[in-house]
Amino acid sequence: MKSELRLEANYLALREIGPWLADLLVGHDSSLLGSIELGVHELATNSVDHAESPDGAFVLLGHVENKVLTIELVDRGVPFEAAEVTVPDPDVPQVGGYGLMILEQLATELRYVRIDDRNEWRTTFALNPM
Amino acid sequence: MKSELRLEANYLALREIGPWLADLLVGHDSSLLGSIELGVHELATNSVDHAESPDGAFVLLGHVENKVLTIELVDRGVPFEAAEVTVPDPDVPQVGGYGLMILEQLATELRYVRIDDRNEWRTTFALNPM
Amino acid sequence: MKVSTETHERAVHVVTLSGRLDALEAGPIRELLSSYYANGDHDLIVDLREVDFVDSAGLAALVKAMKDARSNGGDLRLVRPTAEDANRVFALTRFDQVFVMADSSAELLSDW
Amino acid sequence: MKVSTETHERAVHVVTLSGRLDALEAGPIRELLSSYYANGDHDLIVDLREVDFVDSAGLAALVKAMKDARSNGGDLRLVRPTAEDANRVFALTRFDQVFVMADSSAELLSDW
Ligand SMILES: Nc1ncnc2c1ncn2[C@@H]1O[C@H](COP(=O)(O)OP(=O)(O)O)[C@@H](O)[C@H]1O
Ligand SMILES: Nc1ncnc2c1ncn2[C@@H]1O[C@H](COP(=O)(O)OP(=O)(O)O)[C@@H](O)[C@H]1O
Repeated sequence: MKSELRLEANYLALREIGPWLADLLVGHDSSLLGSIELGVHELATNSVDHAESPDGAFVLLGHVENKVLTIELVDRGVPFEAAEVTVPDPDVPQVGGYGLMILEQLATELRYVRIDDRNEWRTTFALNPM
Repeated sequence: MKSELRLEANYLALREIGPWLADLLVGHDSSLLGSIELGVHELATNSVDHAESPDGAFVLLGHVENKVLTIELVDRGVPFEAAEVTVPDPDVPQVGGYGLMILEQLATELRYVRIDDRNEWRTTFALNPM
Repeated sequence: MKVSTETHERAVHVVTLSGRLDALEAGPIRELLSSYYANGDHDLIVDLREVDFVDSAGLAALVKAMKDARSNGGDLRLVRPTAEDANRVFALTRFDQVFVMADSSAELLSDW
Repeated sequence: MKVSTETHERAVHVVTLSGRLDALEAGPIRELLSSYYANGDHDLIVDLREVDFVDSAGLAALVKAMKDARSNGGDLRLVRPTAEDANRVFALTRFDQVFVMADSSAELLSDW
């Protein structure tokens, strides 16, 4: 099962992610939907907040195979500089900066590559029943 | 310098203790008066609370010599049973039972004897200037 | 002994939310909470029982408001969401250890 | 997102004493403090700034009232006496570690 969703880079558009994932995962354990939605939502929020894509949009690609959901996010914004990110210290509550930390805990895998003028994020989620 | 004060065994009478001690200690470091008053007050409160003296009274004797104040309290009430007193545990706040603990910290010495039908308490306070 | 008495009234405001507390709502919620602080009131309860989704932006709005409350001698405390999907972000970031949380506003009010 | 708000008023009563808090006064003070509890109010501040003498009976009245307040989800907190003679009994019994104490009721109110 494959699906593509092109979204404008704004917070209202992000609300389409949940229903799109629900469609994509019909037939799979629905109890996983909430945590997958949160993870994909964090990935997409980062594109809205930080990528500054010149076309004001990004694309989500979803793909289910062998009980694994793969999500790719592609935008044409500024590159992501992993070196500049400081992982939050759990003992020091800070106001923001939890998006990637949350996604990393929910996903099986998270990869980022810059290809030409494109940012490509790829993340996978296990769909095994609990 | 010696002085005797006979008091009725009630809480109002205890208020005579402070002025009586102040008289007795004229010429000595007055900064000690507060802690001595507290100590003697605790001793006297115990006679009011626990001694059940048949004559409803007790006597205080004060005596200053060589920079030492000796206070004796005498009543004709029930004997004091030291074995039945449990010293408060500082880590477990309880409501009462702090009188003797307070007096023991303020006084140099505290002795109790039962002679015939009389309880005699003797306690001393150092009058050295700080 | 002379005795005199007086009474100080203190307000605890309870803000009940329902629906999604996500990036879209984080800004307006932050403004609503700040409006209490502008009045000098720094004791707030945010009741999340009927909230069904919280993301890191929604969390950040609550964290910011909680820090502002605490630095003014007050606190912002939470009634836990009933939906697991809304609790997840608190557990993953360990903010469930930072916020004072309970299952009802009555419980929070009686322990305040 | 739907938002609804409400406000709960909470009373903190401040009882200011002056003079001697000794065995003679302990009973009446205990009764005065209990009268608030009978109304369901369990947040009290006893201002001892102008108290010049506290003995173990006066202390016991405060300790009893503090325990009752805490077991009802409230607290009884103290404004420290200015006189050393009145502070002594708190230090000797270590109750200065058990009570929440401050130098003014304003400080206690703002941190409540
Ligand atoms: N898609 C992205 N493009 C560019 N920079 C990003 C992107 N995602 C994250 N970043 C950078 O990584 C940081 C940490 O991201 P995140 O953990 O999601 O926290 P937050 O977005 O709340 O700052 C961001 O502040 C930003 O500097
Ligand atoms: N003068 C006294 N006569 C008889 N019993 C006494 C006397 N003083 C103290 N006691 C006993 O010792 C116990 C501890 O005394 P104290 O430390 O002063 O605490 P409290 O008087 O608050 O109980 C009392 O409860 C009482 O049983």
